[in-house]
Amino acid sequence: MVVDQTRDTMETSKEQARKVYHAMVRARILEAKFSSLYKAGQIVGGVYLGKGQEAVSASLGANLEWGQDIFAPLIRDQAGRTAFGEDMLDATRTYLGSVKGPMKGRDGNIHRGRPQEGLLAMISHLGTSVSVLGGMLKARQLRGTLGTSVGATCVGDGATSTGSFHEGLNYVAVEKLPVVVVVADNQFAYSTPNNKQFACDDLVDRAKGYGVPGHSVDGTDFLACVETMTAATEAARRGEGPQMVVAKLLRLGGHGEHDDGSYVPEELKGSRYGRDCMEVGKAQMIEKGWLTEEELKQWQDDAKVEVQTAVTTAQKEDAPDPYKESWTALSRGSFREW
Amino acid sequence: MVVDQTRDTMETSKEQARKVYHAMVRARILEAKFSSLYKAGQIVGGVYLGKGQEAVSASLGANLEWGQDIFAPLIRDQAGRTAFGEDMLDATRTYLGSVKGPMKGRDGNIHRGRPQEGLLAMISHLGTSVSVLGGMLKARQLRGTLGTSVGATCVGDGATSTGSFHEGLNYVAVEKLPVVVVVADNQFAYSTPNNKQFACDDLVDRAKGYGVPGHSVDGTDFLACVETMTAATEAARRGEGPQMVVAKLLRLGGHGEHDDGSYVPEELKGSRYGRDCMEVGKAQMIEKGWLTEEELKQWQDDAKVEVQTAVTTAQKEDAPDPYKESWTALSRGSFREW
Amino acid sequence: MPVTYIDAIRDAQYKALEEDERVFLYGQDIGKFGGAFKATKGLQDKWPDRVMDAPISEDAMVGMAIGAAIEGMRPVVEMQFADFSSVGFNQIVNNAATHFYRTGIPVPITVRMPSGGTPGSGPFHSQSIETLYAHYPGCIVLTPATVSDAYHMLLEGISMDDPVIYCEHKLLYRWLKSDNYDGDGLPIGKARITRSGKHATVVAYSAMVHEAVRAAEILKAEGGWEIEVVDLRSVKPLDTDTVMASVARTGRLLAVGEAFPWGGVTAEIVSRITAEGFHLLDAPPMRLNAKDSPIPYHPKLWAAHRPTPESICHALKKLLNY
Amino acid sequence: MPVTYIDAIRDAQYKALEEDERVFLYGQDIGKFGGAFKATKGLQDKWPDRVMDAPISEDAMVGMAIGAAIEGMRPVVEMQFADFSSVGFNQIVNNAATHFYRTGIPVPITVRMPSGGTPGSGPFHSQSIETLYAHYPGCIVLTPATVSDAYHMLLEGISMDDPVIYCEHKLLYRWLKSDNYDGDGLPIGKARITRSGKHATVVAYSAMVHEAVRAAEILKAEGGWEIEVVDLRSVKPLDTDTVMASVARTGRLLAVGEAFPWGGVTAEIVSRITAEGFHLLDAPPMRLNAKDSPIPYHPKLWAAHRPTPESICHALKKLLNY
Ligand SMILES: Cc1ncc(C[n+]2csc(CCOP(=O)(O)OP(=O)(O)O)c2C)c(N)n1
Ligand SMILES: Cc1ncc(C[n+]2csc(CCOP(=O)(O)OP(=O)(O)O)c2C)c(N)n1
Ligand SMILES: [Mg+2]
Ligand SMILES: [Mg+2]
Repeated sequence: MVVDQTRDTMETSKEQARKVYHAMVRARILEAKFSSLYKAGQIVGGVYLGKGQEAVSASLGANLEWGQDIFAPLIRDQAGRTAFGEDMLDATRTYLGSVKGPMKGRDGNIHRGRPQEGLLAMISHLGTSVSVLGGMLKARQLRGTLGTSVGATCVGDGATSTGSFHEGLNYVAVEKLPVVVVVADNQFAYSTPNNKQFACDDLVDRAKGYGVPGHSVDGTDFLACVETMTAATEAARRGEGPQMVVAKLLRLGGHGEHDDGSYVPEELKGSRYGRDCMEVGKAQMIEKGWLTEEELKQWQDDAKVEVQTAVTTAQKEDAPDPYKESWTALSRGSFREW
Repeated sequence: MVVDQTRDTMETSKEQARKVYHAMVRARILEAKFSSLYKAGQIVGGVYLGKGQEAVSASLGANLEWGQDIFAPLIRDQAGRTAFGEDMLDATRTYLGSVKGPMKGRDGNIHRGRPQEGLLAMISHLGTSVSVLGGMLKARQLRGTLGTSVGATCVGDGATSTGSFHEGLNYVAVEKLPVVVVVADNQFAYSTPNNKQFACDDLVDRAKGYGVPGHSVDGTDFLACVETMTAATEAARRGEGPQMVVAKLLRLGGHGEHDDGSYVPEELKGSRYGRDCMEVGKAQMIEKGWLTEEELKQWQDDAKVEVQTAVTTAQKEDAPDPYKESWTALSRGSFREW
Repeated sequence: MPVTYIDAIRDAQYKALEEDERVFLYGQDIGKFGGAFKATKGLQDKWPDRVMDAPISEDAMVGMAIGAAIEGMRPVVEMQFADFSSVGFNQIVNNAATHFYRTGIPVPITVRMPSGGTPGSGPFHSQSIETLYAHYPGCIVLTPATVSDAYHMLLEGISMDDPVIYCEHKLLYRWLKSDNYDGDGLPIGKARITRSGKHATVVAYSAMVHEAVRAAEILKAEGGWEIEVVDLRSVKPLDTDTVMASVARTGRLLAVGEAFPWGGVTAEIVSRITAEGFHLLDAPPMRLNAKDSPIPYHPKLWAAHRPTPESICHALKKLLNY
Repeated sequence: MPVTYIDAIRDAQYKALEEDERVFLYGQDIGKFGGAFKATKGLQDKWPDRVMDAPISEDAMVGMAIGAAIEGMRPVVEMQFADFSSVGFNQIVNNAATHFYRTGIPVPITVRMPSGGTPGSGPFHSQSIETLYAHYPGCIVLTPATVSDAYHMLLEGISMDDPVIYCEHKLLYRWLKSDNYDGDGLPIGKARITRSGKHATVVAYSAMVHEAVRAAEILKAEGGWEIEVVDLRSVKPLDTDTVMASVARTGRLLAVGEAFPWGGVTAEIVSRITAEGFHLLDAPPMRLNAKDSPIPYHPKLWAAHRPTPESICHALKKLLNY
């Protein structure tokens, strides 16, 4: 019996790990495409990548069920979105400004979402999603439809300095809502290193002050991420209240594709946190026998096709037409005044 | 030699305790007067008392030197202001709306200050003083005039939920400025009990998350307050960076004099934190032989005279005259447009 | 039993809670305590789960309401004072107010703003900041001046799909009384002719409607002038048509507001009327606002900071004599 | 070597740091990195202590600056984008802007606001929110449109005792060039006649000055119309006299701004000119602003959201044909 249980757990872990890694592969390839489109001048505005942060993001997203749970991604969560179930076309259409995208060209890049399907559309102001997520869950609680749904959000080290983040986290803690708050501590906020951002040894030291459990994980360690995010999400789902996860890692690139990130010291890049979680994950998966080189190749090839199809589709689509635009912020069109 | 040092320390403690207690006596009597003036309709707007919080406030204020240190008081800091050196006339004139007060009738009650002498004039928005205090100290650091000056501020349990408080505390921590942040945890923010305000066991649990030392004290225990505030202020003065002190106690009254505070449960009032720090302090002082009943009586009598003089003076003074008012928010009068 | 303006606010919330289970109330001290102004008195007793106390976190309060609204609820958030909404400002103008345009999903939140000055309240408990929320696209901004409007517009606002900023004037809370909440059925978006006249039009909103009426009475008594007073009721949308029709009758316009003088409601009115009704004007349209300084604490200063019947009369005389 | 608008901002900060040791700079990523727009490039190398990186805490950034200013310093705070100042809004309007009135102690802070739209920047990196800071009493609000003004007005602003909101337009950063910073010596508070004309006056500020000039050129070419363009330079104080004198010459007024349409700069101008210069007007004064929706991401939508030379021409033709 004991043996069986272990096997089951192993099977679950394997399936989960494969799900996460698959999303990582797809996200990495999609983002690489965005980067080259940007460099070719085909994406206007900024492109912000999650390169190096896929393990953290995807292992969170893979724990969430589309249509049931809620995800409030931030800048570097392509992998988490993919794992959660966001259609690649949504991302591609948004970046390319197709009128068919979920934002219809009105908002761009990482600001997309499908809020009624559980994917929040972030505003730029950092830290603001935590309370919104809390309100969504609170609504379900009030209506008795919360069930075992959970909400999750990611922020960076820099976003923890915002008053909004503090108020939001305090709120969900007071209400003991089923929330996972992941801090992807990539050592920098744009160019600003942690020592100019906060003074505690480790951001996980903040958890106790909010009265929530804190989990630490090496964000480059693929399997550790899968395990920690699953544990945190399950704890939230079990009704243990908000969970704070702090993952340490590095951005493997600039803040956005306009930035070369040259301010990141070489020794940090050469450190443990400079590892590429894709590489680490690959080695771990292959060592465990949970993935073969051939399968991986297949995933990659499939993802390339998928990405290319999305791009081709979006590129053929119309841009928004200013003459057909509603030009009102209100849902009640009759109140439009200009 | 050892004996001598102990005697010196004892002497210092005694002097410090007397200074603190004296300020408490004066503040209590002054505030009682404000309360009766308010009830007699002679003070317009709100009256907010520090009754029950004098030990916390005065033991902080007594560690600060007027003209050298900076104090950013909040709602319940009459005792701290008095201990720091604020003239009773400033308080009285402000409450009574005399044009001769430091705010000239333009702002009222607890919003008064003399910023260039180191006493900040708070705005109502909670939490906003911490960063301002930080900026004042930073300015001195930049100019090389910081020396051993420190800054101190008080906030309530409720104010810790503001984003502004979080950003401010994080800022002073990052810059390792000599600041003492006192949280007077009086279990309520207006009518809102702590369990609706935060979810950690004790607000001092937040200190570590900011990377600052946390001190706990029973805010009704007079001598403990004197000791803790002195230790915290001295640590800040020695360059050990911000210190967070959490004092637990109860407000011995309503939120303001318009409020009877009837929502505070009787069992809490009967608990340790419901003690009156004035009573506790008196017993402690007398037991130690640091104060006699006669001296106390004298302090009280003197304070009554002092308060009465201040009130009589302020009452005779003019109210601000709208016809003489500048009606511009700018120091550059030539930019006045209306 | 007469009802007051604050009764209207409470009773409208009562009715909204009773009739629509998507409605809930959220704010500091609004539960057992009933709110700083008692606008939610007794409501938590009846709906323990749907009347919730908030931490002192205006940003999170609005954020929470946005989230709940996205999920289909109709949150009513009480700011303890409008002045403190400056801390929830970002979530209102950048999150709630942009959400429908960005995503197609409306955010039906109502934010109650205890606004306006009272003697002794000082710079941070007296502000009228409707301009902030009207300037940004995406909010509906209500400024009821009567007991009946306070009641019906709050209910109507809660029923709307867009974010609603409900500016309630603290000076009217207990002073303004009515026999009942019966109104004239005007919907949001329509202004009201509060007093008809023919020599000049005063456009006002919120508490200033009453000061304008007082001024009109003084001028009537003094010189037989007949001043028309238009109550805007909402400053966004702003009912230009009703104002225009009034100006067409009177040829003279004075816009009065309690807010700061630069920009804002009165400037918006004057700009609209001159753009479309230039030919109707027999005299330059005028504005009267509060002074361009913080709102002073001292009652004597305060009384001179905002428009008064006297200063409105003064402005009107200039207008009439043009 | 020509200098750009962003050079002017950097060089003015250089000069301020060099000449006044009370000046320091504070903002996110402004140190070694030189700022998101490189407005502080190289400055930390020269003044390691006086060019400081901030945490992502706009409220605390402004609070810190207020404190330092009270102590006699002259902080210059960089918002990474004007849009994020919504989070520092409370400290600006309620703390910095009220402090002198309340205490008699001035707060000489300068807050730099990278403002205005650029293609693809979207709703939260494009805003022009001068109205917020001009509506509240207590701030001076600068909106330079030229390289020389960007330079001199920043320096002059830093030297002023009152809080200064310095709105710099991102679209002009690298596009707008000049041979040098030589200016015409106009002080803050004075508007400039950028282009003289006699048929109509366009009042604009910041980037819209250039769009207005383009429109004027088109109309000149098309029909020989001579359009006068007034550059306000600061929207508070607002130089009514210069605008009035222009309207006295042309009889026609169009106020153009890139901000949202409700209230704001253009409404303030129209209201002032009609109040005092009604008799000068041969046609109803008009406004042209951005649309009443969030600023869209897509360049095609964005270009139609704000006034353009074409839409200015369109409005001017209506005005000229009245
Ligand atoms: C309130 C606010 N201030 C400033 C910004 C500008 N900004 C965008 S991303 C960023 C850095 C974010 O750093 P971090 O939170 O660590 O996330 P990372 O980029 O490292 O993933 C900044 C300063 C913002 N978006 N919101
Ligand atoms: C940002 C903000 N929101 C709301 C208020 C209104 N308000 C004034 S005092 C107070 C309660 C403060 O509680 P706490 O911080 O615990 O201090 P205490 O009154 O208990 O000393 C509230 C909600 C405010 N001043 N500022
Ligand atoms: Mg980071
Ligand atoms: Mg308290």
